[in-house]
Amino acid sequence: MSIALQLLLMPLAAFLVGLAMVLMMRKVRASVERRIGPPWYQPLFDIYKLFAKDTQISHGVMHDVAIMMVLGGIICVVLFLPVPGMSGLSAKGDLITLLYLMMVPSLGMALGVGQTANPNGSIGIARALTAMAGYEIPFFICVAGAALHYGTTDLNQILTIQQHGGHLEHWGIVQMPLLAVAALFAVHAMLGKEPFEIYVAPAEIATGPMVEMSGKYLGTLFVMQCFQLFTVSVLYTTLFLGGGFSWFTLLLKAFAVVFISVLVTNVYPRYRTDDVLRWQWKWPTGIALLGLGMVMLQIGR
Amino acid sequence: MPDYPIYRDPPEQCRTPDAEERSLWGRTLERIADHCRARSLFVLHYCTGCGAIELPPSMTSRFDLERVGMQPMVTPRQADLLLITGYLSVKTLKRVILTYEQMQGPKYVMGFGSCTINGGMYWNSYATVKRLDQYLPVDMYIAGCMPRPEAIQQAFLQLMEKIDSGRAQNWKEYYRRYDHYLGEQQALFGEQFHTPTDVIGEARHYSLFGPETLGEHTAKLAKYDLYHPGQGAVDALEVKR
Amino acid sequence: MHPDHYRHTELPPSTEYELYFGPNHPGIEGNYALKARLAGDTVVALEADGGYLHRGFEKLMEQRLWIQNIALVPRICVPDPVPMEETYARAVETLGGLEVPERAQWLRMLVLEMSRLTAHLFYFGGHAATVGLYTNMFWGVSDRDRLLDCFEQLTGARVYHMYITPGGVRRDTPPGFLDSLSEVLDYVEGRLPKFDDLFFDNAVLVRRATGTGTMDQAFAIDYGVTGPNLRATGLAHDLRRDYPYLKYAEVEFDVITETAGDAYARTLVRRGEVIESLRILRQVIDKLRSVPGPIRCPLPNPLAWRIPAGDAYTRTESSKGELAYYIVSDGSAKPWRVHVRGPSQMHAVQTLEALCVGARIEDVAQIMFSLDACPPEVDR
Amino acid sequence: MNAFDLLLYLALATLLPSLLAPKGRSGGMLTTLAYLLQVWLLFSLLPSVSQGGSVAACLEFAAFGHTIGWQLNGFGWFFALITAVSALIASAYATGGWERQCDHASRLHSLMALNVLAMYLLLGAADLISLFIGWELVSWAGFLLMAAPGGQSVQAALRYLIYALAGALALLTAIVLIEQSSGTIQLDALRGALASLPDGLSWVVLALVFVGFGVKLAMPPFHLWQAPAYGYADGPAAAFLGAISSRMGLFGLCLVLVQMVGLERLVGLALPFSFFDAQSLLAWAAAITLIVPTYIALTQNDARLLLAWHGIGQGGFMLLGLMLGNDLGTAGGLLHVLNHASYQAPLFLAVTAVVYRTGTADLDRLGGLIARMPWAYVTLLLGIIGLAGLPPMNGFVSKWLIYKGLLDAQMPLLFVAAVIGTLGTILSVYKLIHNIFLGQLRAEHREVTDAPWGMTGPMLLIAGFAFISGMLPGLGLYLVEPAAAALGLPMPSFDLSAIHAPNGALDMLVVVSALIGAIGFGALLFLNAGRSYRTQPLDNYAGGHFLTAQTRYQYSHHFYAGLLRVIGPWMRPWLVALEQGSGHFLDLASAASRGLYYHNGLRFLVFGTVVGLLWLLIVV
Repeated sequence: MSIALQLLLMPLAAFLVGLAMVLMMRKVRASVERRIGPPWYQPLFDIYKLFAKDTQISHGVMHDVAIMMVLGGIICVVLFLPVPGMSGLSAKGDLITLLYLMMVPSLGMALGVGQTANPNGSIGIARALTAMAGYEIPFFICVAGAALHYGTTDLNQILTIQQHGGHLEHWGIVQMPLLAVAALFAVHAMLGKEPFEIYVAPAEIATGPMVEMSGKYLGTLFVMQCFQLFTVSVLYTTLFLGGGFSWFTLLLKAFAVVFISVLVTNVYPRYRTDDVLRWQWKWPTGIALLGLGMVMLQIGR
Repeated sequence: MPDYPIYRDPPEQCRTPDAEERSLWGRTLERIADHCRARSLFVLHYCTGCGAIELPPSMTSRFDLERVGMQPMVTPRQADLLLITGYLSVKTLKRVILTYEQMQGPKYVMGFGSCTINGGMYWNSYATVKRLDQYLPVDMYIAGCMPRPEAIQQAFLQLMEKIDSGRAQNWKEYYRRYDHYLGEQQALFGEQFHTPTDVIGEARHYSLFGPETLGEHTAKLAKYDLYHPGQGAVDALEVKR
Repeated sequence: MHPDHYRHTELPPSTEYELYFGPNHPGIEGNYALKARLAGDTVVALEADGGYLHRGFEKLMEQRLWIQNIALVPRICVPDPVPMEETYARAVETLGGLEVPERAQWLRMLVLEMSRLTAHLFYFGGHAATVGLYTNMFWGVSDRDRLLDCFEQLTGARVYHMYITPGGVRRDTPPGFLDSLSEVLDYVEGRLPKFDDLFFDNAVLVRRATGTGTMDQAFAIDYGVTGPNLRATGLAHDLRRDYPYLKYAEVEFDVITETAGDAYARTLVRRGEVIESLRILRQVIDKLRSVPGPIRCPLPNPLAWRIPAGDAYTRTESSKGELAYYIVSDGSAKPWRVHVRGPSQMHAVQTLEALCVGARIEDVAQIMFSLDACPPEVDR
Repeated sequence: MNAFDLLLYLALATLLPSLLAPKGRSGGMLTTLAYLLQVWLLFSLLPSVSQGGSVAACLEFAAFGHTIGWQLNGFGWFFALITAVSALIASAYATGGWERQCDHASRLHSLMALNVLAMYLLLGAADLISLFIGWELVSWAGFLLMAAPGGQSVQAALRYLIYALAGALALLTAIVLIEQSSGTIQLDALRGALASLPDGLSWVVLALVFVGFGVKLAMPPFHLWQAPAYGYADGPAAAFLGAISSRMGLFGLCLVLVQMVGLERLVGLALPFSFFDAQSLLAWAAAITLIVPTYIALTQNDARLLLAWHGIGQGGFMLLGLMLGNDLGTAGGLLHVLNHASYQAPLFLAVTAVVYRTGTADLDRLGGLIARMPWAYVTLLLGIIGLAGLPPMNGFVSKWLIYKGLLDAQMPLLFVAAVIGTLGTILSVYKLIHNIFLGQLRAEHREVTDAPWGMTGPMLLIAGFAFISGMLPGLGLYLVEPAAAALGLPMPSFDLSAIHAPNGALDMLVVVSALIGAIGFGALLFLNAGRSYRTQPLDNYAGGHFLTAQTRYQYSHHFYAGLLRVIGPWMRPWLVALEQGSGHFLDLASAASRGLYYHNGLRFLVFGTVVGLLWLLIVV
């Protein structure tokens, strides 16, 4: 497939899958809450409606630029994430590049929210960044362990190593179970689900970053959620679940990752900001450090 | 120079082009948008009065309004539908007007219960507002005290139908007849009343100017507006020395 | 280092800032506002800002007939309206010298306890929603709806029943009502273990609610705290037991207390009260199956009903705390003065203001909900 | 007379204009021109210093039986280039408008020129004595520059002086030891000469060198002086100092550790009774330098101090990269010196522009300035993206190289430590930009405007370079190559836009174009999705309340309250207490010795002699 076509198809696929993931999230939530939940087209309609708002409020240039940064950043991230049949730009930037590119939309959002001049938003961003300090540490330990285990940070090579022979035994989760578990905890926090949902917290800071977002501004955050679900779950699949030979297996695994997260989220209240840090720095970090030790032992042998 | 627009010059009379005048493409997009708007109503989570007590049952497991695409939202910026759930005291009305103006169009207002229609149970109270549509353009009323969840749902469905067919355009009235609404508000709150929202500027920006956007009541803004200092004498942004 | 046109102003540095909880805010119960002054994430001072729901009830009641006011009183407190009717009716009965038939007394206890159940189930949902556990909110509200159905069966209305009238109740139980109510009660009791799993034993919730908004007994008494909030500080004070009205002296129930005085203790007390309410309701149902009789005493023509001059003070243990009416009659067809002593005012204004100082942003909503104040009753 | 000689003479001559013409802007303009010439001269030196070559100066003299001279190699050249460019930008910025508010502009210019000269002398040192001379000159010139504004900066500078003196003593001792053990002081002759020292002596030399140069690099536990000393200096001076001054410590440390001792020897030098060898010990020291000051920066409420603390933390990154010894680490460590200078300078300059207009750098007294000072905002934004190490800025490239180097060297814990440092950086730079530029505009700043173009231009220029060199990292790596060659360290294969590695490559041109293209697509989507109306900041959600200018509606103090609840207990200022305690002890000791001197001169003489003899005994 030509690279230009890939650059077009990859974000599109990511968006559609992300929409389905959002739908699944809302459906699962609905069934845990003993109700039916939205119809299948709901996430798409929400986004279209928000983008079709007749009037919307901008708080300044940075508020606008932030939205472009968010949209652009997430699309760019997807281009560096190889999926079956399409490797996109992943040969030109590795795992570390991908992880740092993922921070660009977050930074854009943070700046845009700052310009809305609402303390609720600023508190939300402060909390989001604090939570990031919480979950990125275990996640990066897992990434370091995985990179050492595979001996490469090139995502395509990581996929090749795991898919070698087509057996389960090469999968990251088999080779590094502790790291996979720790990374799952971190991924859960990365998706901003309860009990790590402090930065939205409607009852406390009135949805924090979203507080002044109207129309397309809010719509972009919805789109961002779709892409984020896709990126994080596919990245986890790539690192630990052997990626996918085909779109079917990839989506199966990615949906499973999101599903676990969604199931857990509905039965927990949210932690306080500092408890998020304490929890993340205690359990996932501890497990990840153990896992890292095991990887180091394997390499040393 | 302030970085927000100042409206000192006389307004040019603008109007939105009618649906027939737009291109087929534009009309199609608008049609899809109306359909989406109807199926995706974000409700402002603001319990203005006692009618709010029947909202949780309507929203939650038993009647589950998410089935028809409605979900509660938190701030006026995010919401499409303002529910005036019951009587409004004068103090609340000020906040409701600000909240309404901070919502982004197309926006809809629904009055819950008899007290929004004619004062209801509190027809002779000194503290409440008797008729909501004096102050805000209302799209749908639900009678009763209090309206049952079934009635609420019925109203939502009717509102959706109205939106879907493109008839829920009352929100434009607020821009086109801002002088009228402001006059009513000033009659209640005193002639110094105004919100931080720049309704006239928005009307100009979105070509929603009508013959009654400006008038004798908006003229008073020039005297009292604290937030758009280029326009008035009082400068709120300046702090007392 | 100033530009030429620099003007010095006295705006203080932003070491502290203001945050508004309400009136348009999901972390607030009803149309009520809290203005918080914060430093970082810690509340320096909190100012309760009520009046958004003020309708002038006490004034309105002076303008209406004694019987008309029955329609007005439940609207004072929306989530728990029945104690309002009961207290008002009892005051009128005291003034007018009416004798309530026995069956009516049992029926009133029935609706009172049902109302307590609905209020507490609503509270579980509300408290859970402030800390982000929306599932519990959905469960609580939908289980409450079953009880509302029973209300509808009995009274014809879901929320404002206007069931209790001076001298009795409006109508008797419809056929099959007691059985269907029993079923609902069994259902609610069966749900409690699920609520335990999801809510009361949830490690995250325990972490959040323990030590949040703690008050001791002396503080509670000083600030006029009553009801479950007072009992959560360890004082077994319950009007139903200590100053029994209706037939509460004839039923068995325990007064639930906790000692910690924090948000979690308040929640646990309410959980215990749900069980006690179920216990009382079952006893009441048994009684209702056997106690015959009229359901109200004969009243004079309501439009010309003059009540002898005098005053009465009646009080009831509502789900929020001690509710009392002080009514003065000058012998005319309308009350001369009505004063409502709502429990929520003490909880939502002074107690909340005091408890929130030093708390964090995260906990303001939780403290408010754990006190279970009812804003319309604060503003009246 | 070669170009290096010319450079030194020119640096000397740069002192003159501002001394001769203390009033008016001509002095500053001439100084700026002189720096421009210096940069040009340095570029003309590039062919001769690349591939391990060097240029000797004709300035030399004999002392202690050794020839003392100066000779510039690729390593020194690399630092000298950054010095000259930093000075050029700072000087242009000062001349462009800043000095209108300054009553000692000419002093600032001449002191900065003195600093540049001192740094050239240090960077061009050919032997240990000239190294020491250069070092002392740098210390004293730095002190004068820091103390120039007076007031609290003098105190900070004096504090620096005490540290610098202690460091210089340690350095002198180390030089004597090296000379004693190897018999030569010529740096070329010393190449690898210390590798054969016995373990014990090696540790002593290492410790002394670490103290001597580590003080300048502000490595913990010697980190307390730097932030106030740099932060309270004049704005342009702070930019200059923050960009390059403390890198002199890195220069010295690398000279000894990499060139004289050699990284192989460091690996072999095991710490008794532990798993640590000298290399990992140094790498961990670098990691601690990376983390501790970064999280101290998080708690700062003064924009200048916040930036200065970050400067220290980024020094740890460079040392960490260089200690790895592999190609990616070397390239990353050295490239980070350049990149750091290219964003730290605009950061300081942007903050100075804010101070110039508003009169304060207190983060609690600023806010919402984006509408008033958009160009300062752009500069600061580019700077913080670089500092945080996110694409597309150049800070990402050097950090990527270091991360990758750490993974290649199989040091995952250090990798995580670097990530922790980066996370702290992201947190605190957001606080910086939020509290200055975002949020509600304060009433007193309603009529503030951007700094004059003379100031805005230079800072935008250098921030633009930070962006360009992020897109084309080869630009920086070409400059790094001679330095790595002079040190004898390997370099990865790279071209103008990409760094090649067998297990994960980075092509920044592709990354940046993808990012820009995607953002362009986002912009298209955004602009087509209906118009929006620009409102004023007080039209804002406040739960339904009406906001006025009197409402305190800006969240800035205790920005990361939740985080600090957790890490706050770890940040107890025990070290500050220790420093103050030792300061008091010094006061006491000097008072006692003064009392001794005044009351009995003879006894003091005896005491002094005994202490002196003891010192010599220990040293020799």
